[in-house]
Amino acid sequence: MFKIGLQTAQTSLTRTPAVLSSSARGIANIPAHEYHIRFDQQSGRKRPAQDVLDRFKRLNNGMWIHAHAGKNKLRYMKDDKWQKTSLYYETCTKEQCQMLDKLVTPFWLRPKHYPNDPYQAYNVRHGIDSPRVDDKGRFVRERRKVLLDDSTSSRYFNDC
Amino acid sequence: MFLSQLMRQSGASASAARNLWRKSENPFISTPQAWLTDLEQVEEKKRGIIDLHPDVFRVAPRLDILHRNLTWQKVYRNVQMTKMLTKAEMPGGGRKPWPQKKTGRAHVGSIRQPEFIHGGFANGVRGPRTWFYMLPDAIRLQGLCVALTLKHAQDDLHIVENMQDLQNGDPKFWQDLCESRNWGYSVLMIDDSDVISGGLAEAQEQLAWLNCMPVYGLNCYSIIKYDTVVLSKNALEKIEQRLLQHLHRAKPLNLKYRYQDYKEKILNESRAEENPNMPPIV
Amino acid sequence: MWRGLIRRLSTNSEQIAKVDVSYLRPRHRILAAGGVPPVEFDYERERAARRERFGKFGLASGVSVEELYPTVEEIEEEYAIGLFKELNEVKQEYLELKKKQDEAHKNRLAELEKNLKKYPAALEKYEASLVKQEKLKDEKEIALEKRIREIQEYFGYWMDPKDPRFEVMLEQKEAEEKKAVKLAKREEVQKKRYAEVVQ
Amino acid sequence: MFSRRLIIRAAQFSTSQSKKTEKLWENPWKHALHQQEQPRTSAKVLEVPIDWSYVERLMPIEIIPDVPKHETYPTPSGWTPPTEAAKTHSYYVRRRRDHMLPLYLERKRDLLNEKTLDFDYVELVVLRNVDGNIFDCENELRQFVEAQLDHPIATHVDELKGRIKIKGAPRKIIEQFLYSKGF
Amino acid sequence: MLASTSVSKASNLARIVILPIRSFHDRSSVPRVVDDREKSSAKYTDAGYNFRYHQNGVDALPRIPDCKVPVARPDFKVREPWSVENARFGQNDYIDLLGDGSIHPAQLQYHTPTWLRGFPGQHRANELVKLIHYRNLYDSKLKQNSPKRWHELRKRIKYLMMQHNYNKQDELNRERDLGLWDEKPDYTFKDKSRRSFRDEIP
Amino acid sequence: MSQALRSAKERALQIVEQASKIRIQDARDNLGARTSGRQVRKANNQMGHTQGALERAAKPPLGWIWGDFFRPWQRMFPGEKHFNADINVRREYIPLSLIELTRLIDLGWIDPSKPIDISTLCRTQKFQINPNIRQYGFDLTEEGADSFPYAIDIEVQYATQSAIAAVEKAGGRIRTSYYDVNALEAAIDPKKWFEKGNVVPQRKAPPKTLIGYYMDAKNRGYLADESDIENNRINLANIRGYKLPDHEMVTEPLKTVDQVFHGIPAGSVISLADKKLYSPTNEIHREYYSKQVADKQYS
Repeated sequence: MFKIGLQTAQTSLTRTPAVLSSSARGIANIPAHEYHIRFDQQSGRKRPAQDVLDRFKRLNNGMWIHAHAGKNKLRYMKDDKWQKTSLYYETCTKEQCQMLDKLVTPFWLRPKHYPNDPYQAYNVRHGIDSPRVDDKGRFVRERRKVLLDDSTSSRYFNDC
Repeated sequence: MFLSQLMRQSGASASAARNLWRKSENPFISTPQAWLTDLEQVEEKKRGIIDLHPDVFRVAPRLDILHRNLTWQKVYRNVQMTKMLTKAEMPGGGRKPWPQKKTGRAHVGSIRQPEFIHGGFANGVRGPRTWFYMLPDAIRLQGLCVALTLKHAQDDLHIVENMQDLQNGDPKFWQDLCESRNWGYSVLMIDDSDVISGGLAEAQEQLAWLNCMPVYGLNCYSIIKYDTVVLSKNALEKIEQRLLQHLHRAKPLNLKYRYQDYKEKILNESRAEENPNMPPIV
Repeated sequence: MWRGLIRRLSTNSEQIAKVDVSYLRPRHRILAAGGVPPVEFDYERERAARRERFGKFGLASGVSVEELYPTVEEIEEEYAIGLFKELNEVKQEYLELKKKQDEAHKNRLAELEKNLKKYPAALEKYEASLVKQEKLKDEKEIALEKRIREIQEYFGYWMDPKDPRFEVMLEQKEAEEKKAVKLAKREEVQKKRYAEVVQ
Repeated sequence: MFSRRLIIRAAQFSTSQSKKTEKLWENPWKHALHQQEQPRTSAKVLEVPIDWSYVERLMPIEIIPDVPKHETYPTPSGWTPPTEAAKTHSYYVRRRRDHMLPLYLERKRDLLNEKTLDFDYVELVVLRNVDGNIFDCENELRQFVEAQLDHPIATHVDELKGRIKIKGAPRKIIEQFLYSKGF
Repeated sequence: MLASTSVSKASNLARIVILPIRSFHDRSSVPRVVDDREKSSAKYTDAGYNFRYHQNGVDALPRIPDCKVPVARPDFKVREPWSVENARFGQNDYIDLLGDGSIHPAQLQYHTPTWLRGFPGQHRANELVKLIHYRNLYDSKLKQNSPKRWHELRKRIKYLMMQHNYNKQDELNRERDLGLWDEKPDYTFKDKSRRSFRDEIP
Repeated sequence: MSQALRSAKERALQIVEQASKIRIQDARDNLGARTSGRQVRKANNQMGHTQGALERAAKPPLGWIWGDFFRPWQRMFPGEKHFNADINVRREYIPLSLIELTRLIDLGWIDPSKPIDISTLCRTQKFQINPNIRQYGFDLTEEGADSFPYAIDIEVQYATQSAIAAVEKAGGRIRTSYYDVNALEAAIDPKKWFEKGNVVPQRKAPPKTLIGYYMDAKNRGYLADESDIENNRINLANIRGYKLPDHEMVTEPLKTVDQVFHGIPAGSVISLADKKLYSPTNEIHREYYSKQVADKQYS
């Protein structure tokens, strides 16, 4: 591994050869309670739960989605309807969303905007009559608008 | 209003109608006015009338906002240096003093438990503790405006022509001056430069209740603590200009204070106070 | 402690008292008055701090403009690392890549075009191949199907042809057929003989 | 190899030359390889005249700019200035410092919902900066909004702070009310 | 100001109320002071002391006869409202608003330890964050010159880590933004080995 | 004057005028704004646990379900690569809709007669861009495209076709250009950059993954040549069926590929206090700041 690293040193000096540290603590025997770290050892900040970042995605309006449990298991034995529905993503319930929000750091709770994002259409959900703002007066489901009052923004944006 | 009629009878020079920057056309606003006097002699000689900006000197008298500012000023500088050791930090107490059972005594694990005399503390006061927090700029600006409004409404705010290089530095002279003008028992003089020269400098040295501050030293606690606040003309201009600039600034007024923005600057400036080798004792 | 009564002798020897009322440390007082604080701390001699000093106070900061630029050695070091490629190089690479992709695209289209012309013939050939298999399958298939049907009738339940017991059953069936044929022949002979006898 | 050299160079730069009596063990590389001080030739600089307006336009805007004159209102993006009619009412709603209407959304906790054993939240629209007779403003606001909504709304008036909290009406309708009054 | 909620008169047209909007429920927006708990505890005791104007010599204060317990009397606190510190209390607290913005009040806290100057206070950051900040600033000095304090510090941090990460119940409200760290996408997707914070105890 | 009397503020101030001098102890919070906390006695908060268990025993973590201790709820679902795995790779852009741009121009925040780029948008202090979390600039979205009135000369980092059409229909010129992280930090807050004493950086060309986008005339990329862009502009007008105004709005010549600010060459030092600009004269520095270079591969 190291030999190859030398040749490519010319082009990518900054990439130190990946030392596969097979530490004694494999993934299996790290118990779940290690996954809600409120205070990190180095800087004392909260660390996001690794599993939540692997398995869930947060949309801009606060909804979390996850894949169908067991969708990769024994597919050949299952019927056609299951094959189709198992590929769908499911949304989480309100309690689950609140719990997932607590499991990750505020960086992941921030609405993010990517150009031609496949999830763009799902960031907005209509027909919800719960309040549009949180306790700090910031929009929960809508996109932050600069200097626009509701009359103008409702004409152009289809947010809530 | 009533001041201007009085003015006309006493024949002082015409009111210097200052153009008030971005004054709202709200019909329900009344423009506050103040006399312009000077500190040359004991008797008060009115030089003219000045319009004050209603957004600074005529805001709603919100005592709760003033209260928040006063408590912030009192609390945010508070430091508690005491530290009570826990049983882990107390010397000794590593061994179980007597076996758990059969001795009829309390089952204890170490002689430095909180229950013991000279033991450690369970939830003691831990180390240098501060209550530092910063009120949002909007609240602090409104607090200053409320304090100035209260002073002006209660006739404790006076504008003088000039404070620098006054001739008379005799404390008695200043006492008579305040007496004759019916100022309160303590006077706060605000000037826009942080060096006071002339008679006022000597007077403020002797008289404990007469103190001068630069414009950037102004704060709600001092405004309310001193019975009378005297602004010089340039100080008034500067205060109004600075407060109005912040009230109309493009940056949001509710920006959170983030320690990391100032961390490097504070640590660099204070490195000289620290011991180069030893960590701070506290 | 740092604020004192500074007495300054004025021109006509009448002392004017000057008092600093800022109650700030000297460094902060200068900053509040908008002046340029002197260099006093160790960190201010580091490179980044001197640059920041120039940025904030300009020429009055006493920092020469040359210090703001990277030194020649650092620039050579950066060239040596070669992290960044020339713009024209990158453009050429991209254009070649694009050209290659366009060519592949064009070839693919041409090929499709060609295939499209041959498409009807290829379609027929394919259908024919399907039919032929049909026939071939029939001859072998019918014999097997017939056999299976008989066995199923014989046993009364469906038997999978690949089942090993199937062969055993097959032999029994053939043995019985042979026996039946033999019986039939014998009966014929007896009938014939009976007919002769009866006449 | 390159990375090693870069680190030495960086190490040299950071330690300021002022510390002459540097101990041996504090920077072993420097002493072990006993490299002499690397020559550092800096750039030569020349002052170049520039049109300072190019730099002026980069500086951040300190004060909120005044709204430029438009021939017709509302402006293409739908912004309308306060009109003279605003001064005729017995109350006055002052605009925010960035020339927008002072309407804020607020979320308040409502009763505990027995079914979901969770608190319900209700959305309020807060109209601030109301000066003059605030109760007239609340009456007219209620008539205007209830004419459009067909159901009663709840309002709470805080006179000293000059605020009206409205429950049950979307912010859009209250904006139309204020525009109709000329604020 | 009392809440003035008024429900418009049901108009005579047969209008179907689509969304029954009640007025505010009984608890108005500003919670009321209904029962003041301190009221019951702050009983004032009438010590029966009456001031006699024309009396000379020490007056007999109300005392329980031959009671050995001394009466608690707060010692006299010298208040000098016009000493320099008290007269100038709170000066320069608004220096960033009234000054030109180059200085922040956090820099003027000369009486606070340097590493705590401007650090968010008790009700924002807790002891663990403060100790970690102290350790990150002074760990080299501590290791070299005061090993015992370094050991005590590590022991205390480890204990607090266990408390906050394990024994504490899950926080109910949103995580508080202390403004100590900047946002970064801390996603260690591939790095399965670094999964427990115990791995990095220095 | 009488008008003012009917405002609550004036009536309150009159009370203050007649009141005694307001001292520090007179200031208090509104009645009822803060209630004393609820003292939870020991008897009524055991919730089925003893005090010790509440304080000392370790609690099951968030997401733990009755059952397999090593398989909390959040591990029950299979992971998806494109959920969050590419957070360190994908680029985020700040959405700027055309209606918001119109509103900014209406209210005088942006001067339409001057070229608009990241610096002009960020100087209004209405947008926060943080290059450290891979936010690479502005994305011009198409809300408000049908009634965009102003002919502007704008430069953004990403633009959809309908946004491009709206700007060109109004007679404006739009270019999409790439800012590498260093140049972006300078462009976002030039004042802070100059006050840190940094040299005006050289803007690097896009890396391999993005050069395709910026060389494509359809996206009005700044690396595509003008003739292609002109043809594209015309046939976009034909496709979308609007008449192109006769001349395109040109306020100033376009920035060169490696220029961050209009009118300021790369490699110059600006001293705000003395209003002076310095540039290097020796050969290696001038070449270092003029050699057009592409960004590193994995940027």
